Amino acid sequence: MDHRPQAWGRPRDDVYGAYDHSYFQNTGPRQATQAPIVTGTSVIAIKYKDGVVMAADNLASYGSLARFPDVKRLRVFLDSSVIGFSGDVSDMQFLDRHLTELSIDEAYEDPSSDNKGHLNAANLHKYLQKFLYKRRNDFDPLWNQLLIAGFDGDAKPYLASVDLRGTSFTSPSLATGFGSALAQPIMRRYAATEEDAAKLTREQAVEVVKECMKVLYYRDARSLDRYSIAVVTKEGVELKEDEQLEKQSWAFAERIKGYGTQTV
Amino acid sequence: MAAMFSQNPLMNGPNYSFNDAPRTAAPEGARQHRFDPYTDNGGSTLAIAGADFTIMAGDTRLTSGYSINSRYHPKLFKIGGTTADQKDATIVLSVVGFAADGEALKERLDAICKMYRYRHGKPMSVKACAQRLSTILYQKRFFPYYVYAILGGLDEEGKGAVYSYDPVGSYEREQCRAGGAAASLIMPFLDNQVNFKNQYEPGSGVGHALQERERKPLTRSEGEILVKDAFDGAVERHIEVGDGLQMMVITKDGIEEILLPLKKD
Amino acid sequence: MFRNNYDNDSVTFSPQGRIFQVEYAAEAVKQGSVVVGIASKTHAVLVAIKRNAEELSSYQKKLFPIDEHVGIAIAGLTSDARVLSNFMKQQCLGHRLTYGRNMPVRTLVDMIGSKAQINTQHYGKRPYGVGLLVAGVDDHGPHLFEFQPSGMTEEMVAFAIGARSQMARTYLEKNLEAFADCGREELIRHGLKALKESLVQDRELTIDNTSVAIVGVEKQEDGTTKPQPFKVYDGQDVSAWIESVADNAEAAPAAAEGDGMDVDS
Amino acid sequence: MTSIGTGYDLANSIFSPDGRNFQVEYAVKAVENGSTSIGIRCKDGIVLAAEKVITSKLLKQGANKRIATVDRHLGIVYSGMIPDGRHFVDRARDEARGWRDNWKTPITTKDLASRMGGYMQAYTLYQSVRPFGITAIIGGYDSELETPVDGEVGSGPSVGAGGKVAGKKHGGPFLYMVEPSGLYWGYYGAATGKGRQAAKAELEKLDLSSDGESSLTLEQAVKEAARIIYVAHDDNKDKEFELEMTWISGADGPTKGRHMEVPEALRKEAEKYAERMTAKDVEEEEETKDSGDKMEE
Repeated sequence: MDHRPQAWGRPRDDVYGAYDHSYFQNTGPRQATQAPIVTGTSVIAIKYKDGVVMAADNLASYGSLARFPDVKRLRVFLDSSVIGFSGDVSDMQFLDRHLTELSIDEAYEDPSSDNKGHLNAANLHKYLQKFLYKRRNDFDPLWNQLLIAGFDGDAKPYLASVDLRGTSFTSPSLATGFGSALAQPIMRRYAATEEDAAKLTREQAVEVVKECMKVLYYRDARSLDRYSIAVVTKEGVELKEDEQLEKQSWAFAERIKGYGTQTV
Repeated sequence: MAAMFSQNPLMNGPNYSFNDAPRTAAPEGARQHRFDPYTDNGGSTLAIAGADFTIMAGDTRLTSGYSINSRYHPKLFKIGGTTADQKDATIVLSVVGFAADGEALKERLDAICKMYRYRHGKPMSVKACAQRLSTILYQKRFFPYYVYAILGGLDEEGKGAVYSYDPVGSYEREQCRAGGAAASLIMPFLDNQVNFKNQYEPGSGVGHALQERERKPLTRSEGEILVKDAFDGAVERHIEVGDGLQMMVITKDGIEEILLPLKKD
Repeated sequence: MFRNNYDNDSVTFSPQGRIFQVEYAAEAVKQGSVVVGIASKTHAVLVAIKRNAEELSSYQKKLFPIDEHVGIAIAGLTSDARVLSNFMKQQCLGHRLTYGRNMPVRTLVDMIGSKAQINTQHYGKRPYGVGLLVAGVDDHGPHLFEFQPSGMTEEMVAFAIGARSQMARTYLEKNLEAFADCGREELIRHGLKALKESLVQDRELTIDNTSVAIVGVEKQEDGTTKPQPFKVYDGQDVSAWIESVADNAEAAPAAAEGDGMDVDS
Repeated sequence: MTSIGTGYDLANSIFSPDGRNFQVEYAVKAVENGSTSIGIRCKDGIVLAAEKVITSKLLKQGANKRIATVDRHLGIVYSGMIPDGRHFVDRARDEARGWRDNWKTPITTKDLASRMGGYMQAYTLYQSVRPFGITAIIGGYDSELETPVDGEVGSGPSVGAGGKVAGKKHGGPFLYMVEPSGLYWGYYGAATGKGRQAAKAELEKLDLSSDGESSLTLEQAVKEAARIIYVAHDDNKDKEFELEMTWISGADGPTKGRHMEVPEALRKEAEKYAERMTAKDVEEEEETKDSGDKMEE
């Protein structure tokens, strides 16, 4: 009689013979390391007086093909933080499911519905940083760069980034992918330092983010003119997921060789 | 030194003139995209041991390739305090190189020092902590923490103590050490200004009879000025260093933190 | 009746549906010297009577810090307490490394609750022979939990376990309403008075046999709250408190500031 | 009782000559010593209630929750040995998580009951473990909406999820009760613990199964649950108790599919109703006692 609980429910060796382990292929190279297939482009975010504004377009590209035009890449966590995903969409979905289970576990610990004491953005960022760093150490990375926006333990606006190697950092404004080259210089004109960011009003912050989304649409060949934008305040998260890029002007393109009639 | 790990392929590795740089011949079969677990986040650190103090310093810029990720990402960490604000910490660790490994290394050493204090009822000495850090680094000898670590504190006699490391744990106690991207710029400056190398008493003799300048320990204020000058020089000539200078001065009364601005270009 | 057949191991129910090994383990808690815990809106306090084996021997430590925001008072087998305390320390450290916050006290207590429950359901394992009072602070404010060998854990306003702890509980029940708004000092005095109720007639509180621990949040002038890390006081540090609750001290000014508590015993 | 002294009742998994596992039966005794728990399944939701006997005045009021949430849409209340119950809840949460990992949807109440029944039963097969000293009531509301799978992105084809029979309603409230032997049944009303007999009698009076006009709404069920706990408390009326109640409604109900504690205002209202109703019973008893003096105390 095998009393060990881990032996329960397994076919008995004395009846069926010992388990044939050759089915497990434990030699040969590890095939886990992957490459991004369906990808999301930049996520941008900026802190302001009362919170953080974050935006990302709704495109999931399959290489150069604009394959899925309404994939929402901003996710709300426990009604208090927002996570923006760029990079591999399948890993984003895995992380999304994992965050669902994390929020369920978090609710177990704190049955009182005042949801004080839940994970804030700073806690979530540290968790995700360790999670991605572990996957990097196993050479089986989640091929993403995430922006986490919300509030920290002292109820101050919090914005941080973490990527597939577990590298993480905070800044008054952040952007992933193309955005770090195109959008950051623009956002840094308004939020160069924490003090500058603390002077921005909500309208200004939203305006800057929309402006950057337009610049990215002009210059990033894997971007889309429909996007999601989230504003995180102490009261919670306001998320709009079907915004259309307005006030576009392609006049500058006239001067670019190959666009329209210009051939020289 | 920084060129060894620069993002820019041309700058990566020892620098040959263009035409005789070795071609990276493709090994048998096409070279597959492999996940590179490392990246270089730039930045530079510095530590000077004084008679009864130790100054740890590091810039606060974090880069990857040619873009600045953050202008304020501390490289200095207080280690082994009983509370989250590390008020009663006695040791400072500085890390530079690959930031994720740096963060992981700091968290591991801090956890180990906290457990030591829990088990032994007293804080870890800097000597013991230094040796422990060496074993932590060597445990990952074949998948290293890509970090140049420097540990600072006061030794049993209250004198300043600086221990510097290579990424896989070989370490040595020194008077001063610069690490990271601009180490090659700062270290010679320190040799000359802290250890007075190549400095001679003027007119004290001819040829070999020339007297070397007498070495006397640095005062704290001299040290702080020296550190600021060292970083100003480094910022001028190295793109990965700048934005802010974070200093921690360890004395028997505790650890004082100083933040100074650096050029943001 | 028939108790001897059903009390050999912790996997046998008696006809009345009782597990005697768990009940005997609860008796082991009563072998330990008494400890008292009280929680108010702003603080949680633990006080303990320490015992020494003989006159010249040292006193058994009863209060242990687990993390900066939580600590325990033990009664019963100290070796079992050590195992649980180490486990709690690792969990708190791991939680802080993973989330960067104080581990919610209830989460921590539930963990040792489920650990203890396993030992009451598997052959060859025995229940822990120690009871704990866990005092801590988290986002919900101060808490006091009681842990029993059965794995039962409950949140209390105040509680006492150990030898003759019933007398201390009676004192606590009488003064229950006053605890919520008590400040630091009052809370400690209530704790010490409860302890005295459980002392055998000739024994009294001394700086050798009394231990006090306090954790809480202090309201600052500017309205923010500053956490006060868990701290244990022994020896000379507790003498002032002991005097303030000494029997003749009732009239002394120290206790006069409006305690207004009529001790009817 | 052929058990005591024959030695068949000393170890788990041992059958006595008349085919009984006495350790399981003794475990049921432990449940019957515990305070009462009940569950009610009405047409638009689930109510779970627990009579938490106050063992010490020093307990912090309202801080020690007995009814646990599993996933988001399931609640579990239990009577008997509380630590065993917490172990049971921890396992139920692991099962719910395993289901989500595997199927990317929340577990249905039926599947959770089945898995937990199997888990409890496993503890009656070996001498190396003892049975659970609890009986657990599992209530849940399986979503009636067409929810996307976890992590789903994009809107997918507009034709909607293929293969579903048109017009078929799925989901709804479900109630199960699992005993130490691992046996479980589906219920409209379930009760366990010391006051289970009185509670069952009251539950049977309610109209829970018909979909007609008279069948109970969720708010009424909350009030009835409070009353039934007050009635059941009669068995250990020398001790004070704290009433804890939770409920689960559909997506358009007050809890939007989630298991949560009944709001304080509603709970207080239910308790006043319960006190009024149980007080009236006592008066009736006095009247008959005074007039005929037939009823012996």
